[in-house]
Amino acid sequence: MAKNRGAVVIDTERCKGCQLCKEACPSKVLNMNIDANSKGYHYAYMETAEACTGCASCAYVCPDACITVYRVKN
Amino acid sequence: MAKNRGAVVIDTERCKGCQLCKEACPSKVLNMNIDANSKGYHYAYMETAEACTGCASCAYVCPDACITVYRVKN
Amino acid sequence: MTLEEIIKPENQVYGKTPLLTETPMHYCPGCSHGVVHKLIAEVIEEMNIADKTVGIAPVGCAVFAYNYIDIDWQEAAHGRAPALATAAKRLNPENCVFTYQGDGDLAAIGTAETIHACNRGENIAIFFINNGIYGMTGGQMAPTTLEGMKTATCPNGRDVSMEGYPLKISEMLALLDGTCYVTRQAVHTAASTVRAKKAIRKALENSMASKGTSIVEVVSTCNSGWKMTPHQANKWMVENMFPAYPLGDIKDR
Amino acid sequence: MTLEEIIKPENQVYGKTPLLTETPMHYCPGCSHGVVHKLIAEVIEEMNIADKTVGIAPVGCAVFAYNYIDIDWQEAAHGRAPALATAAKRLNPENCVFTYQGDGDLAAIGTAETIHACNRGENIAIFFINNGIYGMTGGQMAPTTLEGMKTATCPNGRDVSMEGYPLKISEMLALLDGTCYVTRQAVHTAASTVRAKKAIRKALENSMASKGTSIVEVVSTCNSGWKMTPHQANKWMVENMFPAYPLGDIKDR
Amino acid sequence: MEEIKLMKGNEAVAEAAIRCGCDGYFGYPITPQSEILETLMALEPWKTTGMVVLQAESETASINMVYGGAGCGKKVMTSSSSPGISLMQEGLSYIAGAELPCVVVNVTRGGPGLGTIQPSQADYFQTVKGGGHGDYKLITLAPASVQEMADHTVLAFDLAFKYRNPVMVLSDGIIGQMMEKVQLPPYQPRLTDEQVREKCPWATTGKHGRKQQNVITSLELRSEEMEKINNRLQEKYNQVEQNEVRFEEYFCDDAEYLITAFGSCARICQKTIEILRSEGIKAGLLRPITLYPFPTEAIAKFAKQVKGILSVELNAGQMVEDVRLAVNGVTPVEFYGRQGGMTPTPDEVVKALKSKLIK
Amino acid sequence: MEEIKLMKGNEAVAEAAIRCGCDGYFGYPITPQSEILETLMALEPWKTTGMVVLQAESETASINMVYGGAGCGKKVMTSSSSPGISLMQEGLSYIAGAELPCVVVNVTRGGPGLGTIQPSQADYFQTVKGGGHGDYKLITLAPASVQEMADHTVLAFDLAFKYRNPVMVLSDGIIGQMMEKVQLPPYQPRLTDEQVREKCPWATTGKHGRKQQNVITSLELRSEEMEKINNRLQEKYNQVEQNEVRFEEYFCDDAEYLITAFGSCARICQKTIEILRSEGIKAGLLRPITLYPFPTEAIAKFAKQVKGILSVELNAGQMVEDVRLAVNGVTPVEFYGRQGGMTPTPDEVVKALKSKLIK
Amino acid sequence: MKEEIIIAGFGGQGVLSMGKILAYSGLMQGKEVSWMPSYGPEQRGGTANVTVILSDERISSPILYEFDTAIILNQPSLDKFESRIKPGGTLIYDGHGFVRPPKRTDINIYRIDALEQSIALNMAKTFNMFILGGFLKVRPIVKIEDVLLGLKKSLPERHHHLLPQNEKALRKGMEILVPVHVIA
Amino acid sequence: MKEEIIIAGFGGQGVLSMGKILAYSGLMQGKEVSWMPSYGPEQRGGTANVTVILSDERISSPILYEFDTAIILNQPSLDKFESRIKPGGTLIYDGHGFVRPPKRTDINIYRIDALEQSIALNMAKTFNMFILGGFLKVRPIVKIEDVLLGLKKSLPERHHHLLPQNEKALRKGMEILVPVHVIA
Ligand SMILES: Cc1ncc(C[n+]2csc(CCOP(=O)(O)OP(=O)(O)O)c2C)c(N)n1
Ligand SMILES: Cc1ncc(C[n+]2csc(CCOP(=O)(O)OP(=O)(O)O)c2C)c(N)n1
Ligand code: SF4
Ligand code: SF4
Ligand code: SF4
Ligand code: SF4
Ligand code: SF4
Ligand code: SF4
Ligand SMILES: [Mg+2]
Ligand SMILES: [Mg+2]
Repeated sequence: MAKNRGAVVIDTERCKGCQLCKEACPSKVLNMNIDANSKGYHYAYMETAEACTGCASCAYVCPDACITVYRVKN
Repeated sequence: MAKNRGAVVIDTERCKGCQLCKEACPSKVLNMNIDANSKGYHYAYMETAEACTGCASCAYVCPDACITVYRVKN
Repeated sequence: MTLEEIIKPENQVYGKTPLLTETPMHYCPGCSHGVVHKLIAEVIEEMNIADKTVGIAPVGCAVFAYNYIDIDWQEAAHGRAPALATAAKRLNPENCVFTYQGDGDLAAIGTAETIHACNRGENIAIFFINNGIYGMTGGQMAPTTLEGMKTATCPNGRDVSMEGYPLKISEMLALLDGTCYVTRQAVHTAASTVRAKKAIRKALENSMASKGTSIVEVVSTCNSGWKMTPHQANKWMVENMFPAYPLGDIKDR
Repeated sequence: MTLEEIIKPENQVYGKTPLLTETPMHYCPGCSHGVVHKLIAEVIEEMNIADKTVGIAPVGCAVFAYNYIDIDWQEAAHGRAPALATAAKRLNPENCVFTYQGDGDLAAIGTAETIHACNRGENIAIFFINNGIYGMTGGQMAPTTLEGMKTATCPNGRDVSMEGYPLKISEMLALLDGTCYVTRQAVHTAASTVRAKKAIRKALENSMASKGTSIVEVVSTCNSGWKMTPHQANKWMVENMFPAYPLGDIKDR
Repeated sequence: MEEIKLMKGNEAVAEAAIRCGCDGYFGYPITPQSEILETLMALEPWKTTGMVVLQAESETASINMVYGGAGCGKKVMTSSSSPGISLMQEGLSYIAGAELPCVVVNVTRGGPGLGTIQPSQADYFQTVKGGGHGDYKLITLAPASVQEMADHTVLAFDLAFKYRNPVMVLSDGIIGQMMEKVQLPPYQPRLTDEQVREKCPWATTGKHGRKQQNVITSLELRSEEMEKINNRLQEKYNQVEQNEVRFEEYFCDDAEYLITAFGSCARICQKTIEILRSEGIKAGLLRPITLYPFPTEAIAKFAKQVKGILSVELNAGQMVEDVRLAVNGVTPVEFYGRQGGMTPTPDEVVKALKSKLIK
Repeated sequence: MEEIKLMKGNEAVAEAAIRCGCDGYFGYPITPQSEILETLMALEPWKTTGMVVLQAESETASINMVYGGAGCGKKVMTSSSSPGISLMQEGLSYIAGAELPCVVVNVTRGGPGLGTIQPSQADYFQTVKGGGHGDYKLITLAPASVQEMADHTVLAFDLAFKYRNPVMVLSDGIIGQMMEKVQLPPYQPRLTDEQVREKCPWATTGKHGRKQQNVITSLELRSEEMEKINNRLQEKYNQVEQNEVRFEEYFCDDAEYLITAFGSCARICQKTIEILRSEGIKAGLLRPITLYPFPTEAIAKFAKQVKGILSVELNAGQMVEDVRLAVNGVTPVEFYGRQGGMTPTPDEVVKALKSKLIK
Repeated sequence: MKEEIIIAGFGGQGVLSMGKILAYSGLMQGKEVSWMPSYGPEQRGGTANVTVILSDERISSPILYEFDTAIILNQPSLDKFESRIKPGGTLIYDGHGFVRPPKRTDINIYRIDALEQSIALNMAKTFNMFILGGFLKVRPIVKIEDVLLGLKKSLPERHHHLLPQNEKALRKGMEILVPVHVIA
Repeated sequence: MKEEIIIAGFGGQGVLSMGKILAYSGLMQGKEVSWMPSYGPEQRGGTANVTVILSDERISSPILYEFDTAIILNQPSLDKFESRIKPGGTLIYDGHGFVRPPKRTDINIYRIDALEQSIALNMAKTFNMFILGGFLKVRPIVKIEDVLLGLKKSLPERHHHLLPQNEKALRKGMEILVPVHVIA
């Protein structure tokens, strides 16, 4: 069965580090950066990028529309 | 069977001649006077006094509380 | 038996309660307001609470209600009676506080105050005279005006697509957790006045027992605004208002 | 497959709709307002009606909504958005008009305007963000605050005997003949955002089809006012808000 | 030319509104102005010009409907009487703050509170000083006849759009309820959607191809920016004060005594002037037609000419403050007023003038 | 003696209200005054003094709850900020018309409309000229410190009951939000029901054996009677004007230039006076504490002494009109103001005074 | 020419519409006119009055304190307005139900039993036209034709079939007016 | 003595409460004090500042345009307030996250790495007490004992067990402050 592979791009300046994407990701891909953006927020990033299925759950729940999702059939 | 006999006294100055008592009386006792009171209203009076049973229907519906009802067992 | 023999103090079975003042009411001949005033006065008298009852009069034809029932009164701004009552009752919880409001007062401009007093379960009684029209100001459309009914501001009849639907506010109030008793009554017949009086009594008793808010809607006539005789108005009410505003208890807990 | 291979325009499956402006939203991190904004923008974009849509912003945290969705907007006085929308829609019936309101705005100060716009069946959509608190002003009690819930103006928890009951206004609005669609949604999970988006679309479609008033209540979090992290807030919402405000369609006709 | 009709002031407002292409009226009944809404409902303009007429659930809703309609660039109006106008103060402040054009008719009655439904001019301060919060001004017209009720309705819309500012027509129960001859304004078609977009490029009509979104708002949390907005408003008001002062002089040229009065009260004072002149006393009447902007300069000019000024009002003394501010101590300014729905007789005013100014 | 505390102006109002025996507070949140309601809710006075505290559904409801409570002879109050106060105008007019005592605190912000939440004094006109309809007056106190926020709350109730009239405490975001030292007033017990009946024989307490019913109303449809009521109100206001003027002089005795300013703005102007004096310019500050009744006589007196007066306000020029009316042309009166939440620096005011008055 | 008139009686007696017809009649003759009603809350059965001015010149105050003519249809109105008729002026009153008849001697007083007659003739609905006829008999300030034109203007189209009926009442009113006290 | 201070940073950094403690400390020493916060809508993450005045004399204006001392906790605040420090005045800033350090040469500038240190010492919650300690080191306008008293006053009872922790932070802050530029 072909598995989806995905990736997300996070607008780090827009991200407020709310962690909702992290909590929403079924594949536990995301985490918060120790570094903060110019507004002092610890933005999200893909910690385990290879696990991303491109399901977009993270993007759906992101209140700040920071996440762009890409998906290909593996 | 003892029948009730009744009578009503109408505060003719308070009466506004609305006719609601007349319409409410099951015994068709009441009618409106051709003469008017000082405010120009044709007040109610007992036209067929003997028919009055003292049921107070007229008094219940009188918006201006003009009617006092008396009743005796005949 | 002669009339003189019948008309004796000991034979009196019904008369104006003394709590109704001698001041002639300013209402049009046949207006339902008078009947409801009378019933409220009788209940207050019978409950022996005239000394601790405060009425809140609306802006509407009943604006002068204070001239007719001999208790303490406050005359509210249009629609705000429930707000006044809220404070009057909370600050003197041992008193009996009721509002007396028309359909414009309660269901148009006063919508928010009505709903929130009811939602807070203020221990007050609300007497709501629904005559489907703004009597006081010359017969304009009210929120409760029936579909197709003609008024000064819908001279060709209420067009629900333009002006909205007859508002069943009592049903809405019954949904609120703060209300304990919501009932719809009428005063066009002797029997209905008896029922309405019972409802009024229950409402005031609830207030004294801190059970929450009670609403007694009285489907009423405004023969002047409806441009009918009082008797025609009663008939029209039975035929047209009752189907839209069916009588009976909506909530009683 | 490398990330570079995946991250290509042709593989994009989701991204910020261009109708959402580049202006960063002023909301607290994790605030539900952002999600709802996004969904509304996406629906307007998808329906291709950005050119004829007018939004009415409330007074509340969403007061600056106009900075985030690139359509025409009016910023209403607190609670009066439905009145503005009524006029905006009636005067430009071919436009799509919606209000966006918080629970304080819609269910406290704006109660009358909300109910009467709905009763008139104004052809507008009402998006109602119920976060059980006044976010904007620092977390005071709202009409929808839950029993026992702590806020700045009920620091020991809402005491229903004093402050009234959580107001289920959507249920009340569903009673009105003017409403065609009343639904309660949430946006805390991917699946719920998909459902909420469908509801938003239906509401805007109803508006364009002149079916009457549609209300989409979104049970939301205000993590700031609730003094929780966004994630905690979502959990708390599921456990406490949903039982009081069950999700799903209340009316659809 | 339009036929001369006989109608009430309130009816004239309704007729004039339809004729001048008003797009929407939103109002709530209140004596003594309900005929405005009633006439509109009877005339059913939605079937002819397409004008929207809606009975709102309250005055608060009315003024906010006006806000919404005005925000769309439409010619919209409301009307009410004193207590109802008080309920509109927040809305009026918003409309002024968002710089929207609209017309509000106040057919005043006596206050405070529920007061009386009889005529009064006790809402002068509320209207011209700012009944709502913040620094804003309502351009205010004070009709003194049924003809002016019609004319001012039209003029009010013109001024409202010229300055993007709410305009108040401050009438009273006398002018609203009386019937006089009136020549109604000619029909003007309502603007088309395209015309609205052109005339009001700021309006929330839907973008319709426009690049920038339009936003109607009175909010600005950055004080530096808010101060700029406030200053811009004040500049606009300066313009209004320079361009739009309107008043009527009645035997003022050679006057040794000046009466100032507006609206219905000025009608009464006309008769006073007639009486005084017939007695050989050179009195004149200056009737402000715009209460804001106030005819400050004209009054300042006459202040140098006359031996004293009497402000006559149906209130406890309100416009007299603006007269005093205009006069700035140059000549004595006195006040005579009646309240509670009472109106002075022309003779009464004669007596008041003599005792207060001539002695 | 009460301990000295550090608290916000808003908190001081809440504390003082409880301590002076307030019976009820009804209010709706709005920045920058929500701490009044919040503090009351945190202090839970219903458990101690029995005071009722209720968050209303709106400002309209709040002021009408106050009406209901005041009608019962209770010490009741509300608070809000500018837009919320605008919503209370009908209610205020009713309360004034029905001659009820109550206290309203307005912690103002910048308008018009939603404007800004930053401090402003642009509600001066609304407050002292009559934001609502009809001829009425609000006794108006303008605290300039946290201490006065507490003291004026107490004083406001005293005046309200003395004259059976609503009293406004006109503060702003600066005074409401800042913390200063404050010595709270001593506890006064709330009146018992018997005391209320004795002190307020007019109140709707329930008849409790009283012969005559009590009726709280502002309605009188007979103009002759209504005019009597209006005249009685005006007589009361005359009394207030004679008895209750309060102001503070700061280096006025030998002043050649006078600054008038109230509230927070007067605090800034104190510093201005210090600077001017340090430069050898004899300037003084007259701070009206009561805005109504206005210190007309005091200003008229200084008008004869000084070379000019500068009214400094956080608005576009409002109190300056009352200053001009007091001065009546005797000396130049100029205005300097900032708006939109901006505050002038003391130096700015120095410059303004020099350029406008000294030249 | 300038005539200042008050018409006063119970609500429902057609007081306001009588004034309206008079005003319209003046309009038809190109006169300046004003019509100023008393107004109050809606309740039936109160008193109502209207002042009408017909003049050849611009009318200053529409509010009157004294009248050239008073047309009085009930006792309370007589009590209130009798004293406010200008010396030499005219009072016309319907005789029905008065217990305290007019007392002034410096004015012309006419009585018209319009209520009685209109009922007797089964023309009760045109009661006020009887009165108007009476008024025009003694104060012919407008021509009958203009009154009829004015009536037409002030009546809604659907009532125009009633015009003949009204004219009849008008003429009848002229007949039944009786002088009570006419000053020399 | 009169010290006019501004404290500015992100919301959530304890700016307002630091000001409060300072004001209370002044109160303890019988000084006149004022504390004037910036205020805005509720949203988290914005900037916040408070001006505090401690003085031996009555305080006229509580609103300041220039400061004796500025305590600055983020870049935007530095950008905004650096120019408003009186010549000869003092600037104290937390080093974390600054990309444009202070430029003035006519004031005393101190840096305190309170964020870093407080995290390192697992005392992040007392971050603002580190700062306050640093401030008192260079501007000892109130006695430590009074600060601790003030702290006690401004903390709710239930937090009093945290007092020792706070004292420690205060003293630590005094230690870690480093001069950047001190004028002669
Ligand atoms: C703020 C305000 N708006 C409007 C009015 C005018 N007004 C007086 S009574 C009334 C409505 C009366 O209708 P309702 O409440 O149904 O009472 P009813 O007279 O029918 O008994 C209105 C609109 C007013 N007095 N105040
Ligand atoms: C007339 C008026 N009253 C009060 C306020 C203050 N205020 C602003 S927003 C708000 C409530 C916000 O709560 P909600 O509507 O639930 O929106 P949220 O911020 O929670 O999204 C209040 C009371 C105001 N701006 N205007
Ligand atoms: S949900 Fe959005 S804003 Fe929140 S952490 Fe993730 S990317 Fe950032
Ligand atoms: S797209 Fe799906 S798998 Fe990938 S990060 Fe987002 S939620 Fe996780
Ligand atoms: S019901 Fe009463 S008011 Fe009506 S006619 Fe009968 S007695 Fe008179
Ligand atoms: S008491 Fe009964 S029977 Fe007698 S008049 Fe009244 S209704 Fe008729
Ligand atoms: S107008 Fe209608 S409601 Fe008012 S008194 Fe007359 S009949 Fe009754
Ligand atoms: S305060 Fe609450 S509602 Fe407002 S932005 Fe923050 S989280 Fe959202
Ligand atoms: Mg009604
Ligand atoms: Mg909310």
